[in-house]
Amino acid sequence: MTTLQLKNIVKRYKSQTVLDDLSLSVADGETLVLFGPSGAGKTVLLRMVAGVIEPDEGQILIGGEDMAEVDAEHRGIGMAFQNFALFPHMSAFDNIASPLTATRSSKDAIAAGVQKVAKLLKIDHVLSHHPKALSNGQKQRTALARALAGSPPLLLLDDPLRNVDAKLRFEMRLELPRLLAAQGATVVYVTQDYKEAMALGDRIAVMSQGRIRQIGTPAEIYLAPADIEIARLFGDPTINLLDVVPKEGPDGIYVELSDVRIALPGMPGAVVGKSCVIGLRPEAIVFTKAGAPGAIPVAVEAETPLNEKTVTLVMTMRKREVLVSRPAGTPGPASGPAHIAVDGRTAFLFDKQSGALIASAAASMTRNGEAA
Amino acid sequence: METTSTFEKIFRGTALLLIVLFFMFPILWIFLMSFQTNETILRIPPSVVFTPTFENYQALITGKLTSAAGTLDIAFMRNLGNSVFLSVASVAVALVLGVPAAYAFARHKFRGSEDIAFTLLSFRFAPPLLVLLPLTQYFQWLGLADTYFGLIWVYQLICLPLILWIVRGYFEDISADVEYAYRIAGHSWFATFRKIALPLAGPGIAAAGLLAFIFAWNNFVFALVLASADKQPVTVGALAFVTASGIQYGQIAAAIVLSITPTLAIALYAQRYLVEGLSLGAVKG
Amino acid sequence: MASTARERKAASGFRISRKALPYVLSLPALLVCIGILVPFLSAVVYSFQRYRLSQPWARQFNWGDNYINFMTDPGFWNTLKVSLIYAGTTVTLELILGLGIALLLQRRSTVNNFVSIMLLMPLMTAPALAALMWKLMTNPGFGILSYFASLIGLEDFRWASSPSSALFTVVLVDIWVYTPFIMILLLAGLRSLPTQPFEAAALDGVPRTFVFFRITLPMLTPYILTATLFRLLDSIQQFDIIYAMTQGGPGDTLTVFQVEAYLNFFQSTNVGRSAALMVILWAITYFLSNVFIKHWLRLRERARGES
Amino acid sequence: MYEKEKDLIGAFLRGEVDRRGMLKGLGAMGITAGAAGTLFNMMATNAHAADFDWKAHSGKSLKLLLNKHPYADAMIANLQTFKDLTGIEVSYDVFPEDVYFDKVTAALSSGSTEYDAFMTGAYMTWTYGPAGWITDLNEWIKDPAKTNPNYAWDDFLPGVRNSCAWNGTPGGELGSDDAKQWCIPWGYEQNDLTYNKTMLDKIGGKVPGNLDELIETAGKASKDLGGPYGIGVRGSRSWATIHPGFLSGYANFGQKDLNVSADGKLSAAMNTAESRAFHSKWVQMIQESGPKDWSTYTWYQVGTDLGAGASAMMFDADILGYFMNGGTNKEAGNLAFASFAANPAATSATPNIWIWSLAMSNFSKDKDATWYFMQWASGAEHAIFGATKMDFVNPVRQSVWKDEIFRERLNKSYAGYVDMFDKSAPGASIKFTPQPLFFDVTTEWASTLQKMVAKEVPVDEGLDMLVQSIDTQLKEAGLG
Repeated sequence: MTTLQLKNIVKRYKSQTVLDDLSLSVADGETLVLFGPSGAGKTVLLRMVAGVIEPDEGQILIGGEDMAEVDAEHRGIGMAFQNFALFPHMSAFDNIASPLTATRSSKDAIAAGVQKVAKLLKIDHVLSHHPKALSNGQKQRTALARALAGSPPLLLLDDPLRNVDAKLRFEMRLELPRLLAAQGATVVYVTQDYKEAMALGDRIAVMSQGRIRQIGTPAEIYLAPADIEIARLFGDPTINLLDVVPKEGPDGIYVELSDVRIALPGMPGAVVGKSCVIGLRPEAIVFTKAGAPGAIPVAVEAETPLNEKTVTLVMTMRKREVLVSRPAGTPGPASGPAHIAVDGRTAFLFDKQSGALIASAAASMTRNGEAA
Repeated sequence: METTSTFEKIFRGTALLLIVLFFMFPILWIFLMSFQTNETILRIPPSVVFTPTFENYQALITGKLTSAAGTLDIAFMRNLGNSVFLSVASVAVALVLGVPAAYAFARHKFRGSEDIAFTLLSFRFAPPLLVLLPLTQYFQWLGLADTYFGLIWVYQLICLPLILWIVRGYFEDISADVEYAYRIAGHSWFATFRKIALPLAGPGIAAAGLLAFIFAWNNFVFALVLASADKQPVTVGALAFVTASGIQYGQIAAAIVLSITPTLAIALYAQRYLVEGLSLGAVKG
Repeated sequence: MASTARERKAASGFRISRKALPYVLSLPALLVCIGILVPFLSAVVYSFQRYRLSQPWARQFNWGDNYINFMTDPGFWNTLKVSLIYAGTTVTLELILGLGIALLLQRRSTVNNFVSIMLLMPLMTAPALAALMWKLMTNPGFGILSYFASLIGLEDFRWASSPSSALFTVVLVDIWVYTPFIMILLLAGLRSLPTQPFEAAALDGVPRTFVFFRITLPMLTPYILTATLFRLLDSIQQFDIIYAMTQGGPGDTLTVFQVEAYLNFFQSTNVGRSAALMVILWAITYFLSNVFIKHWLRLRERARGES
Repeated sequence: MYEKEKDLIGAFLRGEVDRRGMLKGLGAMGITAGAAGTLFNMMATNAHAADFDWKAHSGKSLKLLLNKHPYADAMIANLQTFKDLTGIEVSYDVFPEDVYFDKVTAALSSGSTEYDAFMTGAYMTWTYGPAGWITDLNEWIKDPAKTNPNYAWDDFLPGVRNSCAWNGTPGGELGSDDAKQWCIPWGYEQNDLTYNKTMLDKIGGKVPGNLDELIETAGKASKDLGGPYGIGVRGSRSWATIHPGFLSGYANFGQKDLNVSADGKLSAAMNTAESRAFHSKWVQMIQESGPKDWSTYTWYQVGTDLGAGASAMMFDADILGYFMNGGTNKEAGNLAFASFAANPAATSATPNIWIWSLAMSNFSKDKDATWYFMQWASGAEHAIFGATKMDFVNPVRQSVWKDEIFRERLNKSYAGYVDMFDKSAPGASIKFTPQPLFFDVTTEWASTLQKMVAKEVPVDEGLDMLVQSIDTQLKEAGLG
């Protein structure tokens, strides 16, 4: 176990700035997820930590030590690549053994080490195969096993589940936290999948365009996304974003959707009269009966049943589209007119111009289980 | 998948036959010639009916050539040995020098790398005569004239650019991540180069080496100008049968056959590298 | 565990800095070649001199005179013309023939593999010796090819010895020796092409000529470029075959650059003119290779960008 | 044993008895030629040792650059004698003739100290001498301390010896008083007619006595023999095409390659009426009855064809005919030789000659020791050894030509050879004008001939172009 600190990292390729004054620190034993869209600079950052790309400016400290003059092989790192990067001319055994052979361990020790990690990843029966004889899942496990085999204090996992099928990804998402916990290593995990990020990260660093936009626990990020973009990235289906201008009433601050008032308790008074965007998670919206308090009339446009939930697209009177999500199997309208209700306590308000979060109505929300 | 009509089959077969005939006939004819005496070779019209003789090969191998002017000593086997030594050594040196350089150009886009690579390649295209003439003088001063060392150096002009250019393509086709993975696993760049890059580029290196060998083997003018008789390759040696007292056609033919044999043997042995090796990525874009 | 990094680093000892590594790797190759650069520069200097070995006292810089003299020298223009015609003809024919053969042998089978290796034999024959072989075969007396020619009614076909057929004859030998080179590169290229586009095209019933011109050829372009580059630049510098077969004759039918420069040096010992000829030849090859390689690198970059 | 004989040979070597006398004496004593040779060599060694300090350079070593040639073979066969005589170690490099002169040029132009002496032709010394690559040998020949008293410099055929001496002035006369001896003649070739007796008999032709008759007979042979062509001459794009039969015939009409003006300026001389006529006839001869691929013909093809019965005659080096008349050649024994004067008006032949010579490299590390080798190799003893035991024809020493054994050997198997020599030798010399652009002029000349024969250019026009081009080149080189 070790710590990782990045200080003011800058990386440019030709005229393009890939990493822009980026700082980050990962605590001993922590799993940090680097989350962001492709092109955000996650992979570059990871490779920089690994020591195969050099930063133009800034410092990388592992365990408090400056890595500027330390080559990749001396950084004590295990890394799994998105494309697996298995050695095609070596058997799975030799692939996994590579971190062990580097330390000149004895043959028996190597064999034992490989066996152990192979068992853990359930690939001990294919160790003699070459990569091209392995299934995609086996390749992925071999790549992971190779990263783990040397018991490195710092593990870098570059979207290791990206190139495997959904079933396997689901399995591994369940299995990985256990594995990583067993390793006890400090982990930096790169992913584009917010569910993976939330499932695995002690903290999540959200990256875009070479910067870290927000860093925090999964709950913090889900419940208080720093800006509209982050709010969009987290959550499936994506958050509903509607232009509003908050007003102040006798009961406090509210916004209107199709002339129906939605109270926003706990919002600062400064938002009143400002052009804002309200963010409403689809799962925070429910279908209700006409006449119920706060019922908003809508027309159901389409219904999409997903695995564990059903997503419905509805249209408000003012022709604004809203997504509503409900657990699969619960009743709801499939077409025609309907009514929805919004719990103002779950809403976010963003500044329309900057996109920054002004306030989240309830940071104390307890529904993150549903979001995952 | 592909539908082949009878007509096409016949067309392909005929075309292939004609091609094989065109490319193989001269070699076959020379092969037959090498088992004939001057007398049967010079018959008009030519004929394939003759009593084979091993005289020509015997003369070449023993180094005694009987001609109109008596017995001549010839050093053909020595020439053959020189060719083998010069070609093998030159290709070996070119591999030792060229493969790491090719690796550097493929993996590290460093300042001026493209320019250096192009400069190296452009040597392949410099007319050999241009450098050869002043070179004789410099070799004289440096004491490199008439040394195998000097010759092998000059042969780099043929081998090195070829190897650089082809092998570089191979290295570029190896995923960089595979190498990164090995380094991150704790191995030095050198171990990575040796255990990952080299084996993966192996077929390409073999193919490039084979091509370089062929070109080195076929060279004529370098050794002639720069070295004494005991270091001449077979390409010069074969001219020894054109003597003032007559042309020994049979021996020339036998010499040609013997001089093709080593490259052919290597090519047959390494054929899968040559065709398959080149196809992996050597020259592709 | 936390201090592993430091321990490992200490164990490594000598370390080449990462920035220096590529230079260190390419330096030996560069040094070897730079050794060759020195004589190259000397030759360029010679080309600006009045320099005949047989008149050492008259050696002096005449700057561009050697080059300026070429302008009015019909011999030079003939050399340029012959060299370009030779290179153009051989490369075009070898490319067409090589591509045709490669297409015939494209499918992997024992017969095809065997044939492709057999076809490499001419490439392994040193051009100097190949020329000798062809000289034997085209001898008007006992030459088998002359005999064949007479069988099909070409009683007096004079091969390399007549101005009307000399070019044909040396081109024929060049084709014989070097078509296998193009063939093997293109065969390698054909066999490494991805199969999907062809399968798709076949399923869609696309005509085969269309497939060839719109799929095969474009995908083969990098290979064709490399093969053409190597051949073209070798061909414009052809020496062995022409010198061995005709020494540039009959007349000045085949006085290509290298032959002319060789004779200028070794027979006339006119070093200045010889060097100037070579420098011009070098400039031509440098220009051609530059064009080709820029194109090649661009193709390669594009291929990379797409993948 | 053989005491008397030894005395006789000793007397010869000391100059007391002439060669003829010695051989007569030996014959009377019942000594066979072979035994005489052995004795002779034995005695030669002794005699030299007595009169001249052959061991002065003992322990030194020399290296030679040699062309693959019967002369070189003869020398190598006898080399042990030299080593025993002098204690000098000799090594050598032999290169095929195709590349030999290129190798010499490469070695000398780079100032290589590797070779001490090398084989060359007289034409080449016109480049090597002015270039400073070879040494004027007069210094040694004329120094009694360095040259053994029996060397007999005057024994060399005068025309041949003079042809190897030039004062270095472009156009300067060969063998003039101020000439430098650039090389020592070793063996030489006269260009005369060699013909296939059987074939000429078959067509009922007589041996041609001039160019017109040659053209006629060659034409007849081509037509009547059904296969073989009439006359073999060289045709490659090289000086070698000009110097044998072509120049010999050309000179017989009193024609020259270059004119030398009073102030020493050179200009081309091929556009005279006589020259035009000669060129026309020569071209016609090749077109009508020359080899089909004449323009690739070198020494080898011309000779091989005659030896293999593919041609009826050749106008080329006499020794080429000599080689073709022996060995495994199909026509061996059928060939005969005749002195050939192309000009009906000429009284005798004026063959141009090629002289294989020995030259000393200016970069030699030990010139005195090198001279020891050169005087031995060009000495009478080795000449006799080569001429009688090996194919060291044609010898350049008059004494050898007078040698009965040698003459007899020739007369027995080489019909007309000695006669041809006797008739041609007086007129035999180099007919070229010595000047440094020799190879430029002759290569272009050959190239022009090729164009004429291929009917690419008419003879008159071709000659005008040739003259103009050569004049330009001479001017450019500061000679015209």
